[in-house]
Amino acid sequence: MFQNRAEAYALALPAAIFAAIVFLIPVGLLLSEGFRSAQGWTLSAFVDFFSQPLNQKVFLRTLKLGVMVTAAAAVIGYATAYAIVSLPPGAKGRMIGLVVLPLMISPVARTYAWIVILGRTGIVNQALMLVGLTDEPVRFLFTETAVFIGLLQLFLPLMIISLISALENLPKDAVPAARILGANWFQVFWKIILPLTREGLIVGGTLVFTGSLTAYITPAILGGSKVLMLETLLYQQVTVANNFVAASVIAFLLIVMSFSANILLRRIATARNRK
Amino acid sequence: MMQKILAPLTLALVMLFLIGPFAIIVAASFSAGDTLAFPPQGFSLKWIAKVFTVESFRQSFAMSLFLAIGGTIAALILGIPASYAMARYRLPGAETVRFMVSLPIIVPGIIVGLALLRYFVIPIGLSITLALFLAHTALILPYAVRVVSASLANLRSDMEEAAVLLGASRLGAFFSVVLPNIRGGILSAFILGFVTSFNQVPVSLFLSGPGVRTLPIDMLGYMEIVFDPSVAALSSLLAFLSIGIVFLAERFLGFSRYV
Amino acid sequence: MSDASFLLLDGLTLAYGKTTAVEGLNLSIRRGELVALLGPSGCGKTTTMRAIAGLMPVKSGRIVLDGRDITRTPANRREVGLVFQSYALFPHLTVFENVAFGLRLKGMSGKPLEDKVLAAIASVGLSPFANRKTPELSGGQQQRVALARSMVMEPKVLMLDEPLSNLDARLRLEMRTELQRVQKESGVTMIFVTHDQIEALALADRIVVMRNGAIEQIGTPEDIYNRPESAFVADFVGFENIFALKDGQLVTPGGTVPIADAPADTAALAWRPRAVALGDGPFSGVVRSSSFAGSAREYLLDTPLGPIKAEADAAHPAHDLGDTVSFGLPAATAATLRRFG
Amino acid sequence: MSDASFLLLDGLTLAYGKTTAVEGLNLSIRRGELVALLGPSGCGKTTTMRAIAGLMPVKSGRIVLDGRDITRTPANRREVGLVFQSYALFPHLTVFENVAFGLRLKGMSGKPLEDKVLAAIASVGLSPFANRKTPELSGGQQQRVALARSMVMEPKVLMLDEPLSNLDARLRLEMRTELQRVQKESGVTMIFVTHDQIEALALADRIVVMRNGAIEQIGTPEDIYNRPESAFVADFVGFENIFALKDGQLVTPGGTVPIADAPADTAALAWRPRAVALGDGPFSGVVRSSSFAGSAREYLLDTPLGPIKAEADAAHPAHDLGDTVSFGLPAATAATLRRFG
Amino acid sequence: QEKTLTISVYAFAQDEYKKMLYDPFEAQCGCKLVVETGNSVERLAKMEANKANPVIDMAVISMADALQASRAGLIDAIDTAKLTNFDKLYDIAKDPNGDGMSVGYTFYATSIVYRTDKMQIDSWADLLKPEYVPHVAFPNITTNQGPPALFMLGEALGQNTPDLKAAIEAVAEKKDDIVTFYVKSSQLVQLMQQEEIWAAPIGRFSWAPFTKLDLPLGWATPKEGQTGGMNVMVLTKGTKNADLALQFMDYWLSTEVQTKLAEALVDSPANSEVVVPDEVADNITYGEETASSLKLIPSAVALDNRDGWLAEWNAKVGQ
Ligand SMILES: Nc1ncnc2c1ncn2[C@@H]1O[C@H](COP(=O)(O)OP(=O)(O)OP(=O)(O)O)[C@@H](O)[C@H]1O
Ligand SMILES: Nc1ncnc2c1ncn2[C@@H]1O[C@H](COP(=O)(O)OP(=O)(O)OP(=O)(O)O)[C@@H](O)[C@H]1O
Ligand SMILES: [Mg+2]
Ligand SMILES: [Mg+2]
Repeated sequence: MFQNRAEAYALALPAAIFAAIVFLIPVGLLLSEGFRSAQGWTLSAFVDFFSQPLNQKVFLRTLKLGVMVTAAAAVIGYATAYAIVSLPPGAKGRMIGLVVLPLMISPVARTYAWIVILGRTGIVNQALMLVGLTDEPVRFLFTETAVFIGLLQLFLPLMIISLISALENLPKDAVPAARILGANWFQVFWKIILPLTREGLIVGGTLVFTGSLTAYITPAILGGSKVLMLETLLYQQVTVANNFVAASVIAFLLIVMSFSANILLRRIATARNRK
Repeated sequence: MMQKILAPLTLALVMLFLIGPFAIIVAASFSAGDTLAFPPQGFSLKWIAKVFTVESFRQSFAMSLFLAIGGTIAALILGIPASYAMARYRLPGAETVRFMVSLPIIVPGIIVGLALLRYFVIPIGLSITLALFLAHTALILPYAVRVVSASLANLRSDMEEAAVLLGASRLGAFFSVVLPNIRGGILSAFILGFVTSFNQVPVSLFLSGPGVRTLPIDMLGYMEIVFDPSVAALSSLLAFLSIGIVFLAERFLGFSRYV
Repeated sequence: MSDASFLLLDGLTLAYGKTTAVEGLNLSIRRGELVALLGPSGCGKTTTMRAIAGLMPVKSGRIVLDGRDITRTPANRREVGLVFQSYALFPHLTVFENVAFGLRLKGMSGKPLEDKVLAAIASVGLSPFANRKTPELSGGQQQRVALARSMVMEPKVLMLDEPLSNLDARLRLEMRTELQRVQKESGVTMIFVTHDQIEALALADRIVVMRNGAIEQIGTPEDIYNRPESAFVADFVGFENIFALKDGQLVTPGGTVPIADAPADTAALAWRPRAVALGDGPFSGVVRSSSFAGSAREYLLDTPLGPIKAEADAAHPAHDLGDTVSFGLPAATAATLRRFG
Repeated sequence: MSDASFLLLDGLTLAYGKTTAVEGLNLSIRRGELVALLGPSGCGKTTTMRAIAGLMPVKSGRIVLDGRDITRTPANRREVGLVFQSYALFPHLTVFENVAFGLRLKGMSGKPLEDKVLAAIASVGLSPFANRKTPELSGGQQQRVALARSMVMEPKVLMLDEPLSNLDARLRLEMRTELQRVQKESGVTMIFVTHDQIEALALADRIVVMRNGAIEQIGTPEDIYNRPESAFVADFVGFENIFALKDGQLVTPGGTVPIADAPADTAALAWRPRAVALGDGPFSGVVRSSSFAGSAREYLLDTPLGPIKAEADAAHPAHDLGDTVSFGLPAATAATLRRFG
Repeated sequence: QEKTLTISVYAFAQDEYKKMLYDPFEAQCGCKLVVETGNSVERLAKMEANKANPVIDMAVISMADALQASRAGLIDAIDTAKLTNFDKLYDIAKDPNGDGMSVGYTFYATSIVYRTDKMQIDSWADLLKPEYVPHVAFPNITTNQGPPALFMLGEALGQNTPDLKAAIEAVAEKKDDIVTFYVKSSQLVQLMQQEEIWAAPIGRFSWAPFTKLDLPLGWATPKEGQTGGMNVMVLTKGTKNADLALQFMDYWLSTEVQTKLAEALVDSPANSEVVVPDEVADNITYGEETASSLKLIPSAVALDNRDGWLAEWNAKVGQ
């Protein structure tokens, strides 16, 4: 630990100032537009926004999809991360590589692939009909289901990776210790693994939730105008309606949602440490 | 016993889900048909070839490459000293700094793009290219700080002290001892930043102008006009490029330790 | 079921993938016995214990506990306790909850549970800490929680993997006494691993010396300390000067050396530093280093027989570096080894 | 400049923010001396060394080295060497480059540099490894690189912070000998930190026992081992049985006990386990635990005076747990302490 | 120092434009063309945003957007005297909004592309038949095809008011069945190919790619007629390159360029001197007669009702 304060600030401040100027100021100004009117500060833009049923619906849908994607990513993420962590080192490295791989591929292309996969003549429908689960092709495209699947595929890797690092930091031998004390696998998960990896779940959860709220491509392409989400609505408000006040209201909502998720989850995480 | 069957099965299904779309894209790149379809209709290299003939792809590829490389370098120039300060100094307000530089992860990209357009580009006349550059730098900054911080944390600070005791100045110790030892972390940050910037859509959505747009936006635009497999071909090419780079980085630097 | 082979390992072979860690191990432990597994790092001590606990699949051989073959019984139904070297406490739970963990899984609750848990906590002297989270305890306290957590389950065998290696010297001594007391009071059959010979000597009824996944020697502490059978064991318990014996002659780096009264039927002779007769004997050496070790002074001598470690009482006048000293290697004070290697 | 106070710490006070770590420390070290800093964890050993090296600002007091006040001299101009507990080698450089690092900064290069570096490497016996990267070396080898890297700078004082604590027992002994040799050969003034009393006794010319950021006692190893001045030091060097003395009577948990030939001017008496006269004396106790310790057997006795640790030669017949044994505490075998506490 | 002309155009068929229009023009004028693309609403929003400091010199947008731009003061009057090809234009293209601020360069019919093996389209209202509607993609109100399609639907329902209320209502009733409300017509080709949809109202300029699909597709001629639209050229207010822009417009309107673009099935010609072979004529919107038969929504109506349509649409269909 060095103690020279001036040196420390000289090193740290450029980054902070850069973030403030490029980020904080313009974003702050944008958000403030939602609260301004000719008469001064007001909440009327928010009242107007929520008075439209479409907007209410889009808001709730965004929230719902965010929560669902996060929950699904958590469940699948645990199973996958646990399986990966128990692999021998070489195979583990390769698996992590495969998990990270989708992050390297343009989300534009990834999303278009789903159009092919989820179509009426796509693989999923062919499989479903082959197995006999349905006679008629199921319509996936331009439904919330499609957006859900697209978002899940987009963000699952982030959850898996956070859970892998959490599981790797699981105190050595805690799981075998619980086994020896008589716990079956289900009990081991609930009583040992889950509480001890909560931080990883929270980090992953925040990333997935925030990501789902703010993704643009996936809802735009897989949902289209039938499954508007806040992000696509914002884009529409700006480009079609030229309505910057509504845009800043949506921006504000998005930021508040991601911040609250972040803070809420962090609260839960630290509550455990404080106790 | 249960693990013996269940774990591989889970892994196989999840990997199928994660990698499957990529396979479709790759397959479509080599298709002879005129639309994205699976299974692909015949085999040809025509779409791969076509990618190289579309002029706007070349332009926007150059733009994206510039943003990704330039933005990442700028973010590292800002981020490395900041990480170092937070790791090695007793810095009052370190949490605030950390929060500030990590903001870009929490704030939706589309808002950043819009805000820059509205308050910098329009009133001040900042060029779109510069605005994109600033936005991408800000976006990469959190990753740069996170990865570099992690590698600094793994590096014992007494090495710098040892260098000083052997006669080095503080700055000398940083360059001769710290920098060479966080090279792996810096390269990982570079790759992570590069990939993030290169695939970034929302930030760039509003920040485009005549002749100035990033590759993903251009691909999006292209797809909106012509729905042929050339975008798939382009994505495959780019993906293989990234995978190649990451593979080498992992091979030689243990990249995944920092992600 | 005879108490004499309460726990029986019969031709146990254990492997990690293709690496065999333990091969054909036979061991029989009496009820109530305190056995130490002693051996260098990587010799298979932990692996053996993990197999007994059911955490490691058995490749071939059998594990029989109290007359029941448990070779394939899952870990959570073996009635075996294991205190990990890392303690493996559950950091999100209090001391009480750690100790109560296994009992709750057995369906115990309410007052009986509480009584039993508190009694266990009291028996390791941690009553004031019952409601602390375990990471807030010192190393020694954590170790006692781990002990109580295992003991409260009343296992048939309690195993401890290097229970003392994380502790500092003072605490180590204290915990040694504690362990011994708990074992005597409860009469539980106990196996503990250590690589510290002093610890094994101090604690165990019987010591099992392992080497490369097999047993090298089994015996009482006195056996092991005074009558090692091989150079490996001798080296391990502090015989610093070991020479092969051939036709009544010591085989040394400087050639063979005749020795008086060489016993027959012996592959090698070994002397502890204090068994070297310093200042009196047919050999001589130059003092290369000397160090004060409290009650004694240790010397490293350069001799025609190679380096020799000798010890003299601190009360004697000290030899200086470079002095030439004479010494003897009396056969009477040597340990006689059956194997050299 | 008198060689007698080659390095002088004068009223040194050191603090981390508001926590004072070392207060008013006075110490004078002769040229060429090998001094050990001994003391429990957190007593300020590392802090003191860091201050001497210039890595820690001095709050008050002075540091004088070879007649020059270096209290405010920056670390890179102090001519002081420090071998870190972690060695702090530069992992991206070879052994050669590590050792050459400081010399290059001094502007040395070419043949003279090479000769000097290779000589330093040879002196620690690492010539074959000169071109290896340091992470590819074993712990002991790394330590020797760190030593060579500091030594090659020909520092006026070389300090070593727990140089041996990362090594295993065998290597530790080897490195001890090595350190001693290097110091004798080069004649460098050396300060090393340890919390292992055996190590301090074995190596040092003089031992400084620290406690809570201050010096408790300074003396030769024999002084410290045989003539501790306080109960704190006595306890630290292995006196297990320590009692305050008041009016010729021992103050014990069981009340005061008269003792024959109690010396005057003494605050307390202390007996090592082997100084307790077992089987012969006015007191008696019950054997609570007994352990075999190789050459001896250690007993913990429950007595009216509280628990007593005693030792008997292993040749004697052993006492069983629960036996009642008589023992004496002869004043002649006790260390006489000036302070109790 | 080369002169630079910055133009803003629709994003489709850029390869053809480059070959037939941009490159020859650059060669001719010795200047550099910078092309920005996007849909017309997007580009209009940007022109609005950059009002004080124009980036674009000329743009091609829809008729209604041209009127909006003119009302917003974003564009300048076009000095048609400087356009040597002006007189060759069909009359409807000469000054579509009657304000002298724009010149049409192409127009198109809007009708329905459909699977002839799966359905039969005689009326716009057939789209909403229960057996057809789950296979229909309908243009979103925000696209250029949206309002005309609704307009014709209203006509078919016999309730055609400028506010499009009845048509929106009818669509809203079926909104869950309709596959999607498309924004980009390019996507329709993919959806058609995947049999995701059987029918969709589109502009004639999007027709060509469908003909390449291996599917029985037809261009409907509903009894209510076809609707359509016209795209126009405008000159950004305050541009410093007005002369160059006019030169470019004139070149674009020339018989030579218009013919080439028509033959490549890119744009239907607005230049009356263009003559094309029959197989080309079949695939574009060709001829004075066709042009004047299209039922276009007048720009002023479109503009005055646009906010109302959007609000109505969002309230009924959007949610
Ligand atoms: N997870 C593993 N995978 C592969 N080999 C292993 C694994 N764990 C241990 N081994 C190998 O098995 C052998 C025995 O290891 P084990 O841990 O039982 O030794 P040990 O006697 O407990 O050593 P230590 O004193 O170091 O704890 C060693 O050669 C070791 O390398
Ligand atoms: N970075 C720090 N910040 C605050 N207090 C510190 C710091 N480092 C040490 N201390 C405190 O200063 C005191 C002396 O610490 P120091 O490291 O000198 O002890 P030590 O004798 O070297 O102990 P050890 O044997 O554990 O290494 C301790 O009370 C410690 O808690
Ligand atoms: Mg082990
Ligand atoms: Mg220290």
